Amino acid sequence: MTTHFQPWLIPILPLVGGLINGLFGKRFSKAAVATVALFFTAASFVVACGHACILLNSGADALETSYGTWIRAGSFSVDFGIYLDHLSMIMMLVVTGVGFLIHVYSVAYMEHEGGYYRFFAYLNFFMFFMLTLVLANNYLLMFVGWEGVGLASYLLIGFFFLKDSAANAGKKAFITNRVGDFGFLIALFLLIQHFGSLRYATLIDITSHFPVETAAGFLTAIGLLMLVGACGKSAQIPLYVWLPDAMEGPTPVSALIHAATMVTAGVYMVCRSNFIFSRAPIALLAVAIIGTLTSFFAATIGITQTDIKRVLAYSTVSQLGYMFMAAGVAAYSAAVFHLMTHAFFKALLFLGAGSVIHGVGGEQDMRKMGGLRKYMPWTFATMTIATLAISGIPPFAGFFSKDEILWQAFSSPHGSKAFWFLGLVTAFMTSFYMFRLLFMTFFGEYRGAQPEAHSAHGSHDDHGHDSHQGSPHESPWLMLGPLVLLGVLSIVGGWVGIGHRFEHFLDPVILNVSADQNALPSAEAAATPAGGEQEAAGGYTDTEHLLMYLSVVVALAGLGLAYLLYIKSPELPAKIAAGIGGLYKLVLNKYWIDELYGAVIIGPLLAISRVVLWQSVDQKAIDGTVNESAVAARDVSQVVRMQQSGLIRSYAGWIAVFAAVVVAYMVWMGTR
Amino acid sequence: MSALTFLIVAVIKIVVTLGVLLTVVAYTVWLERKVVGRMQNRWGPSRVGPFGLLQPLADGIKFLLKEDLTPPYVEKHIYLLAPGLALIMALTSIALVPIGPVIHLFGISTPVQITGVVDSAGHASDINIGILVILGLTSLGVYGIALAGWSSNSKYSLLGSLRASAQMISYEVSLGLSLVGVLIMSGTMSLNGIVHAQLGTFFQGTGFGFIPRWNIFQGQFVAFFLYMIAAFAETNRIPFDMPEAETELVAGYHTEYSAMKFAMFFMAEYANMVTVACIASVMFLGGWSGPPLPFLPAAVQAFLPLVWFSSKIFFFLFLYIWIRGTLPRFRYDQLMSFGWKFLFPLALANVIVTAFIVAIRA
Amino acid sequence: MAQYLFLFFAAICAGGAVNLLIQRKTINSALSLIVVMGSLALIYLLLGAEFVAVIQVIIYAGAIMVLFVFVIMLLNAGEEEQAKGSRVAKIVGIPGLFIGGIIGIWVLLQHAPLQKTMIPIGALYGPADQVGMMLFTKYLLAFEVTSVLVLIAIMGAVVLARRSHS
Amino acid sequence: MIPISWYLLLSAFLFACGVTGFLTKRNLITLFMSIELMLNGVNLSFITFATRLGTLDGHIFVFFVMVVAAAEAAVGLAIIISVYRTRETLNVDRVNLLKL
Repeated sequence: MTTHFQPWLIPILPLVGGLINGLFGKRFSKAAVATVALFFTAASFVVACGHACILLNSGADALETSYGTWIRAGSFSVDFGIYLDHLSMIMMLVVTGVGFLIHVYSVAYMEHEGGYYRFFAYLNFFMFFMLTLVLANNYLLMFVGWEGVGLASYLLIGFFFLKDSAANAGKKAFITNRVGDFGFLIALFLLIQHFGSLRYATLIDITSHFPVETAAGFLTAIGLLMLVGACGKSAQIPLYVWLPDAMEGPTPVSALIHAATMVTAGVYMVCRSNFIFSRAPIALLAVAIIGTLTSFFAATIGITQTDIKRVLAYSTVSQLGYMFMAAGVAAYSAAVFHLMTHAFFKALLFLGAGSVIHGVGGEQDMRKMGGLRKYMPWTFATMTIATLAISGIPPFAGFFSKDEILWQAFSSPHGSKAFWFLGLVTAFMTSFYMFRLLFMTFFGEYRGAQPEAHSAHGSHDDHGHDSHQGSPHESPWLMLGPLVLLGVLSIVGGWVGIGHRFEHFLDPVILNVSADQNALPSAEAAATPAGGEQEAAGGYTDTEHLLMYLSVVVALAGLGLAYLLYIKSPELPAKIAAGIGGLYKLVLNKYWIDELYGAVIIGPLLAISRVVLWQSVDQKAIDGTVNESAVAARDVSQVVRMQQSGLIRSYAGWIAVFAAVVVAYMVWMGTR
Repeated sequence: MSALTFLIVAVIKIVVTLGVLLTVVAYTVWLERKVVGRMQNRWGPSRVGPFGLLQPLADGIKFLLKEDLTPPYVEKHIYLLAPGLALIMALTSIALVPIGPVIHLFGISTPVQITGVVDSAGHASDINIGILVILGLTSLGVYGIALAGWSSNSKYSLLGSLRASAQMISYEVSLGLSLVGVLIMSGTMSLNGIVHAQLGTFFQGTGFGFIPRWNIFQGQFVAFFLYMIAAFAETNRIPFDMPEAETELVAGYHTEYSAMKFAMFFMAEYANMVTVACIASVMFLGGWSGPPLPFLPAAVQAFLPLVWFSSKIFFFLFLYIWIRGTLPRFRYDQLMSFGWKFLFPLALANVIVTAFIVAIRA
Repeated sequence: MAQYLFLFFAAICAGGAVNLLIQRKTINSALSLIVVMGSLALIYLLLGAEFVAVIQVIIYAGAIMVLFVFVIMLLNAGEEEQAKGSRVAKIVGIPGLFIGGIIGIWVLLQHAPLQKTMIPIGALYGPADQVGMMLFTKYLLAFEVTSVLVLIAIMGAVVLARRSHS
Repeated sequence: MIPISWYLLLSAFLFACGVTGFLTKRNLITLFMSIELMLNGVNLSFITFATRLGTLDGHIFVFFVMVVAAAEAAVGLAIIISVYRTRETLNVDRVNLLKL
C-alpha cells in the first residue's frame, strides 16, 4: 500500500463536514454551511476517484486495510477495516458522485427552508454511513453503516418534523427497517456461530470449501435472513411500504437516499454476499422471486398514482425489484450495472421532479400540472432523457442494464422464462407510467392553481417560495447544473455495458467463488462462453438480439399507450378507470396493503402493549411493587422515627450504651 | 558530673541567662526609643542618666509603683493569668537557644545553653527537637494575648486579641515552613546541631575563605526573609501590630491592663523579639559561629562566639527598630491575604525547592 | 522518681479532665482541656515519644485549642444554661459509668502481663527522623490521603464560615 | 519504671471523661472539646502500646489522629459558627429541628 492509499479518508471527510455543520452550523451563514458541506463531499468524491484509480492500476482483486481492532472476544475479533474491490468501488463512486451533485442541487433547493445547517449535517452524516456500509471489510462494520443510513434517512424523512405526516413517515421507515435489520442481525449471528468471523475475505475462503446446498441448510438460512434484511432496506415485498411514505422528506433526500444510494444497500449486500448465495440456491431463488414480484407489483401501483413523487417512489421500488431479480438469477454484475444506471436516471428524475415542484410552488399532484414544457425547458429536456433511460429505450443507459437483466433472467442457469416474462411486462408498465408522468407534467396546458388561489402551496413539500407566486418558472442554474450532468450520465452511463464488458468488470468479485467448482457458476461465468464464441457479432447471440428488440418494442409500446391516453384523448383514462372500477380502486389504494398491515400487525401489537404490558404489567405489577414497598417503608418508619428526637446527646447516649455493652462482652470473653 | 553539680550548673545558667535576657529586654526598649527618636529628629530619652541610660530602670520602678487596678466585669482569674502566661512563654524559649560553644570553668565543661549538656565525648548536645519545642512555646504564647483580650471584657481588647490570635495562627504556618528548609539542609532539629552544621567556611584556601557556611549563604535567604516577615507578625511588631493598633483600638489587647501586668506584656513582646532574633541567627546566621579571625590572640578567640552571637542579636533588634521607624501599618485584610496568599505559597515553594536540591546533592 | 513524675502529671491531667466537666463557662473548659493536653504531652515525654509530645503541644494546644478559644471569643459563648438533665441519663448513665469504670480498672489491674510489663524512662522510642521515615514509606498512602482530607476540610471550613452574601 | 496499666488507666479515665462530657454538657463547643478529650485518651493508649511493643506505628496513628482532629476542629467550628448565626444559640437541645 502506498502512502496515497488512505481509503479511510473517503468516509471520514463527510463525517467531518457533518460534525462541523452539526455542531457549529447554527452560527454559520447559509453560504458557509453550504460551502462546508460541498467542500467535504467534493473532497470525498475526489479521494474516491483517486482510490478507484489506485485499485484499477494495482490490478489486485481487492485492497484491504485494517485500522486496528474494534471488538475482540476470545477468538472472534472485528476490525475497523476497509475492503476496496470493484463492487465497493462502483458503489463508492456512485455514492460520492451522485451525492455530491445532489448536495449542489440542495444548496438552491433548500434555500428557503429552516434548519438549513441541520439538513446538510444530516446529508453529510448519511454520506459517511453509506460509505462505511460500502467500504466496510466485515459485516459488522457494514451493519454499523446499515443502521447509520437508516438513522439518517429517518432524520431526513422527518426533516419537516412539525408536519405529522412527515414525522410518522419517518417512524414508519425506521420501524419497518427494524424488521429487516432483525433478520440481518440473526444472519450475522449465524455467520459468527458457523464461521467465527465476519470478515469478507475470511468468510470467502472458509465458504469456498462448502458444497452447494441442494437442500435447505444453514447457508440457506443465512441467505434468507440476509434477504429479509435486504427487503427492509431496499423496500422489497413485504417491507416496501415505507418507501412511498418516505417521499415526505425533501426531494433531494428522496433522490439521494430513497432512489440512488441507500435503498440499493440491499442489492449491494446481496451481491457482496454472493459467496453465500451462490451456495444456497433456495435463497437465491427466493431473492429472484421476491425481486420479480416486487417489480411487477410496484409497477402496477405506479400506473395509478397521481402524486409525482409517489409515482417515482413506486418506480424505484419496481426498479429495485429488477435488481433483486438480477441478483436472484446470480447475475450480480447485471444487478450492480442496473444499480449504477438507475442511480443516475432515478436521481435525475427525482431532481427533475423537485425542480418541477419548485417551479410550480410546492405542488406535487400531476393533475394540477401540465404544459410545463414551455416554462421550464431544461427540466423538461433532462426529465425526458431520464424517462427514456428508465423506459429502456436505446441508446439510453437504462436500456443496456435492463436488457442485460432480462437476458440474464432468460438465459441464466438460475433464471426462468417466468422471470423474463414478468420482467418484460414490468418494463412495459414502467415505460407507460413514466411517459404518463412526463406527459401529464409537461404537455397539455397548465392546470395548476392560479396566483390568487395558491391553496396547495407548501402543503406537501414545505416550500416557501413566497418570493415568486403565480406562474411556473424555471429553476436556478444551481439546480439545473446537476440535472444536466446527470442527464449526460444517464445517456452515456449505459454504454460501458455494451458487449458484456461490464459483466466481466465484476468478475474479480464474483469469480472468486465461481472459480471453485463446488459453487454454482454465476450467470456471467455461464454466459461468458456463450458470448465468447460470438464475439464477432458484437458479443451478442441471436436470441439475445431477439430479446433486445422485444424489450425495445415493449418500451415503445408503453410510450405509445401513454401518448394515446394522455395526449391524444385525455378523457380516456377516466373512462377506463370507471370501466374496471374495482380493480382500479384496488390498485389506486395500493392493494390496501398499509391498511392490511395496520389491521393484522400494528393494531394487535398496540392492543397488546396497551392492555397487557402497560395496564397490567407496568401499572399493576411494577408500579404496584414500588408503591407497596414505599408504603411498607413508611409504615415501618412511622414506628422507628420515634427514636429520632433530634437531640444529639440522646443519640450519643445510645451509641455509648451499646459500645459499653460490646466492651463488656469483650472483657467478659477475654477474662474467661 | 554528679546530679548536684548538674543542678547547680543548670540553676546558674538559668539565672545568668534570664538576667541577661531581661537586661537586654530593658535596654532594647531604651534603644528603640533612642533610635526611633533619632530617626524622627528627636533626642529620645536623655534626661535620666547619661544618654538616658537609666531610663529603663526608671520605667521599671514606675511600673512597680503605679496603682495596679483591675477593672470591674473582667474574668478575674483569666485576667490575672494572661500576662503571666505571655511572659512565661516568651522567656522560656530562650532556654533552648545555644548561645555559645562548650566552655570550661572550674573543671566543669558545659555549653552556654540552658538545655545543653556535654556528652561523654565532650561534645555539646541538647534536645534533639529543640526547634519544635520553641515553635510549640511560641504557639502557646498566643494564649496570653487571646485570653487577655477576652477576659478584660472590653471591645477594644476583644478585637485586638481576635486579630492577634488570627494573625498569629496564620503566620505560625509560614514561620514553621520557612524553617523547614534549614532543617532539611542541616538534617537535624537540635539547635546545637544546626549551629554545628554551619561551622566552617566556603572556598577553603581561596581568597574568599572567610565566608562562613551559614544557611543564609547556602540558598536559604528566601527562607530567611520569609522567617523575618513571619516573625515580625508573630511578635505583633510594626508593620503587623494590628492587635495593638493604637490608632484604631486604644491599645489593643492590653488596653485594660496597667502597671506591672502591662509591663509583663511589654516585656513579653520584647523578649519575643529577642527570641526571634536568637532563632534567626541560629537558623540562618550560624548562631555563635562566625568567620575565623586567626590573627586575634587566644584570649580574645575564646570570647569570639559570644561576640558574634550578641552582635547578630543586636543587628536583628536594630532591624526591628529600624523597620518600626520606617514602615506604616498594614490593613487587616491586607495582612491576612499577604500571609496566606504570598508568604505561605512562597514558603511551600522554598521547602520543595530545598528538598529537591538536597535530594539531588545526595 | 519517674513514678512521682507520672503521678504528678497524671493527676494534673485527670484534674483538668474533671474540671472540663464541672466548669460551666466554656472558656474555662477550654483552658482545662489545654492543661490536659499539656500534661499529656509531658506524659508522652515520659513514654519517650518526644516527637509526638511536641506535636501534641504544637497541633493540639497550639492550633486546635487556639481555634476553640478563638471561636469562644468570637461567639462570646459565656454561661451554659443549666437544663435539668434527662432522667434516662441519670438512671442509666451514672451507674453505667461507675460499673464500666470499675470493670475497666478491675480488668487492667487484674491483667497480670499489664502489671508486669514496666516501661523504662529516658529511652527514646520515637525519634522524629524514624517517625518521618515511616510516615513517608510505610504509611505514604495514608499520609497523602490525610493531606487531601485536610485540604477538603480547609475548603469546607471556608465555605461554611463565610457569611452567605446572596 | 511504670507499669503499663497506669497509662492505660489514665487513658481510660480521659476517655470516660470525654464520654461523660459529651453526654452531659449542653454547649456545642464543650461537646466538641469532650470529643477532643476522648481522642486524647485514645492517643495515650496508642503511644503506650507503641512504646511497650517497641514499634512506631502507634506514633503514626497518633499523628493521623491529630491531623484528623485538626481538620475536624476546623470544619466543626465552622459549622458551630454557622449554627450560631442561624439559631442564635449553642445549646444542642435547642438545635433539634432535624427530627420526625
